[in-house]
Amino acid sequence: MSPFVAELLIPVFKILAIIVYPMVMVIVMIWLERRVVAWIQGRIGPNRVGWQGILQPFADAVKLFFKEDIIQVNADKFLFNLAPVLVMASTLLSFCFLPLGEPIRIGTYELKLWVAESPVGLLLILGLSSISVFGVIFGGWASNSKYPLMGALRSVIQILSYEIPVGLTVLSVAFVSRSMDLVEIVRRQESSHVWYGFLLPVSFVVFWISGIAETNRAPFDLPEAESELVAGFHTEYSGFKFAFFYVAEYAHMVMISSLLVVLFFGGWLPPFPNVKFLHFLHLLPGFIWYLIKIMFFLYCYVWIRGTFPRYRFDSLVKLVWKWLIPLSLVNLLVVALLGSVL
Amino acid sequence: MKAIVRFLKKFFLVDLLVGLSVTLRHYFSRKVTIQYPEQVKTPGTRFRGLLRLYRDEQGEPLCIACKACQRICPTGCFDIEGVKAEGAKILRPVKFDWTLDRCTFCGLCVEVCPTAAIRFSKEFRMTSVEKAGLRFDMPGMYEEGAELQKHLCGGCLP
Amino acid sequence: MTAVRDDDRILQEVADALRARFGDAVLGTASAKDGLIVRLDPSVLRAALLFLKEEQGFNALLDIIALDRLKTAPAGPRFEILYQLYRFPAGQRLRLSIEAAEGREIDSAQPVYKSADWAEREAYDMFGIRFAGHPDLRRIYLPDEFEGFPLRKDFPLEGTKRGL
Amino acid sequence: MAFEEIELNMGPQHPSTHGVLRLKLRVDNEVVLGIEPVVGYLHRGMEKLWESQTYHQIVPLTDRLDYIASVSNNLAFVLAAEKLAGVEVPKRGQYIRVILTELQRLASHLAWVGFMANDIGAGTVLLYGFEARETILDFFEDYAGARLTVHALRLGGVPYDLTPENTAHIRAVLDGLPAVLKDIERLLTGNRIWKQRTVGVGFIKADDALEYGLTGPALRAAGVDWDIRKRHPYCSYEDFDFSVPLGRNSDLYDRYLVRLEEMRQSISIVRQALDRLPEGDFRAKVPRVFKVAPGEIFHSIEAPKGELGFYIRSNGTDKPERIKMKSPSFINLQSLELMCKGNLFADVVAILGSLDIVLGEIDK
Repeated sequence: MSPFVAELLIPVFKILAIIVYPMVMVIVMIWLERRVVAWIQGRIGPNRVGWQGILQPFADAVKLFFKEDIIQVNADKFLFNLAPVLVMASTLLSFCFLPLGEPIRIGTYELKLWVAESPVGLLLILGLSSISVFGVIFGGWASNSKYPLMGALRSVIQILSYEIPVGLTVLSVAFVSRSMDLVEIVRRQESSHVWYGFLLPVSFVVFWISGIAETNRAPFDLPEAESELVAGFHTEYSGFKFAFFYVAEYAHMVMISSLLVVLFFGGWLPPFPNVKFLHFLHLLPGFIWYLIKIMFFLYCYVWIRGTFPRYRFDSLVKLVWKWLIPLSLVNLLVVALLGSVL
Repeated sequence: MKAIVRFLKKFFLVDLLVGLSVTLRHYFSRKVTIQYPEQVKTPGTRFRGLLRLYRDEQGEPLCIACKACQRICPTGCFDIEGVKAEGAKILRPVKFDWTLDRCTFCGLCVEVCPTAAIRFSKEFRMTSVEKAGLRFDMPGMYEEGAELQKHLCGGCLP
Repeated sequence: MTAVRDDDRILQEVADALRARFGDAVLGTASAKDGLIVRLDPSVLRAALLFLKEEQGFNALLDIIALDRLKTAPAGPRFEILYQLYRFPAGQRLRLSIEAAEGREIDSAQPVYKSADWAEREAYDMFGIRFAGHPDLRRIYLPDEFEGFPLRKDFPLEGTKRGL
Repeated sequence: MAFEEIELNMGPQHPSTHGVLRLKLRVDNEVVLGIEPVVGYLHRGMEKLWESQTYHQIVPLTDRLDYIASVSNNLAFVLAAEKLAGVEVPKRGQYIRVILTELQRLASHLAWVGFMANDIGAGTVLLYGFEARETILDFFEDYAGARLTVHALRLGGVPYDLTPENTAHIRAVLDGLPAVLKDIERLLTGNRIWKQRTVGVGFIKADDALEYGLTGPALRAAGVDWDIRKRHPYCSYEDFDFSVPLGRNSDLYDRYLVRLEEMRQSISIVRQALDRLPEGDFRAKVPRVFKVAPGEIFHSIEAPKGELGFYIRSNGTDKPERIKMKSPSFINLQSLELMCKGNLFADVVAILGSLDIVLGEIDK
């Protein structure tokens, strides 16, 4: 393969793919959410546009695209416009570090299914995910309206609380795998014969709960609680900017699910990758396994949303500081002790 | 002991799992949505749909223009005039106007009608694209089915 | 049905107590189909309510009902105001009735029963009866700039000329 | 940190004000300092309108007050008018009325559980409640011809007899309800989030509740045994064996439990009425021109939302001189500020939901 193709075209192609891939997942997720919640509630859900309503998200997108873009007179225009971009960009950027599958060999060239390789990919993702909060805060502040402001304030409280258990649980994974590189973490799970989800169940549960909270999803959807704050921080947004927030939220969910899979469920690995007689599972490409696992967690997102009431923010903060943080601290301590003993 | 059980139940999220099991069961259960234009729910036996005037078996109008319905109507949506033709024994309506947009479908007119001339049909599609579709005159009160839909909608339905 | 007969007797006792306390200010009693009505002079209204609440145990005011008697009794005071009281847990109901000429201010029941707040605002909104001592006597249903009092009998049924 | 006190306008277009209610809130960040409800957006001048209608014509108009429980409105008015005119309703008619109003109470409470849960964020319960309510409305459609504004009662009784098909239909509906209630219980009663949101929230002392004229399940949740069906029985309620559930803590959770238990009691009342349905007429003869001798009456019933009363003054014609409606939602809403003060903004929505207000009834 010519160096031109390898050095230039493939990265460009990868960059395109990393934009298209989350978008496709978002579309599937939007459709999945509406259908699954409907089924849980005894309804059918959108089923008219395309096969089983799969094109409904496109129809919504087209509608939003042609809607009037309203900017309030008293809004801070710069921040108001910046906020959706910030949220979208930071979410998309974090997809760069997610490995989608095992490197594919084409002749001598090794096609890696991730855009950027970094020894601290995990940290970068966490950092980017914190940046998207700024988008929420800017959006709520710049709207110059009371409900968005309250939504933004809630968002700050929520993120301040949930970043800590996320960090602590991720740390426990890093302890066990002795790496911050996502690809390396997956490889370690292969070589250590066990997915970290089973090795570190507490870390997994705490990370999962915190992940739901970080994506502002039910039951932690306080910043946009529709029965209280109308639409929370994006109340004043319309048209395409609203679509940006909307899509970014779903992309963020896909990202957190991917992270869950990579950290705790062996990324692209099939179940029991080292057991001989289950080797036929390798017939399915790693990417498909990866997708299956992601879809499971995305389904759980919807399932949880369809079941639970919403937390109030004081009890949410209480949950973090009284339960999750002590739990993850003890967990980290135990992991560190066992890790140094064994 | 009880406290321990309660703590363990709380720690292992038993209450939340119970809820999740309920929604999971409903996920696989029968759906109640009626997909409207294709499926239509059969109206109940005494369904109060659009008011219609009826004729007897010989095709003679049943209405005798007694105006009982006009008097009982809480919203005053009838305007009836009766004329006794020469030699005839009973009044016959020459004008029977009904304003659909004022009607509350309370059913008092149907109950007081001595000849059961005015009755509820099972027609529930009463949208109209123009105000004229909501005004019925005497011939309009006898329309049924497709003819009636054409009156209401001006033929917008296929 | 014995309970109902008991109620009549107990309410009669209450009426007697009222009469003993307020003398001539109790203009009379009448029995309606649902219980006893005590007609009072408006000047003792608040004292009577307080007496009934504190000493006779009528701890809830269910509703305040205003009437315009323009057509039925054009000679007398124009308005009649009824106070529907309830005694819990015994369950007797008593109705106080006062008459108010147009423009006369009635003592507010709000300091005695909190539930009178909105009921009096409604009476003011619909009839223009003013209650002295009410903390916040504004229109409750209609917009503040509305002219006239719609439930008065001389208010046209189909709206004013300027339209609604 | 010092916060600025801000005034927050909630409604009349807001997802959880249950219609066109406007709340003027004074909040300190999320803590509520004061609430002023502003009503009247749905005011249709019903009381003025009634003065120009005959008694027969008023009955269907009462449907439009509390449109979640229209049969209860019919019953309150019809009973007041009948008592004033001295009309005796046959026993069978009374039993059918009990069946219809208790079914309506079930429908109203099912809708309430759904709305309340939806306000707290559990949208699924709303759909489960509505699914069950739908079966009751199907019966109303079959029996009276409409689902929401039913107009199921007439002066003197009920318009139609209950046929064997009708009773079978009701029994089928009743058989389906316990499973729904169980599902709702499994989703909410033990759920820790639901408990965190409801236990200890919206407290009101029993004395204050009486002082503010609170009635209905919210009052009973405060431990006050005030049920008109027991104390002033109407429609032969004394024939039925049922208990009045009471709460102890006077919070949202108790109001929820009280309403769930009331639904169970209603199911039992309807079953008893069906079992003992007497033979005979279902409607007394009432003249078409229903003239009522001059007099006055205040009659109230236990509606799903609280004590619903009608004061009627007649003047000897077939039209009333004045009708005043004591609507439970209107009086109950007054106590909102007392319950909300010092709570969080998110609780306002829940407390408002727990009062079960209907704007059609508040604004008349």
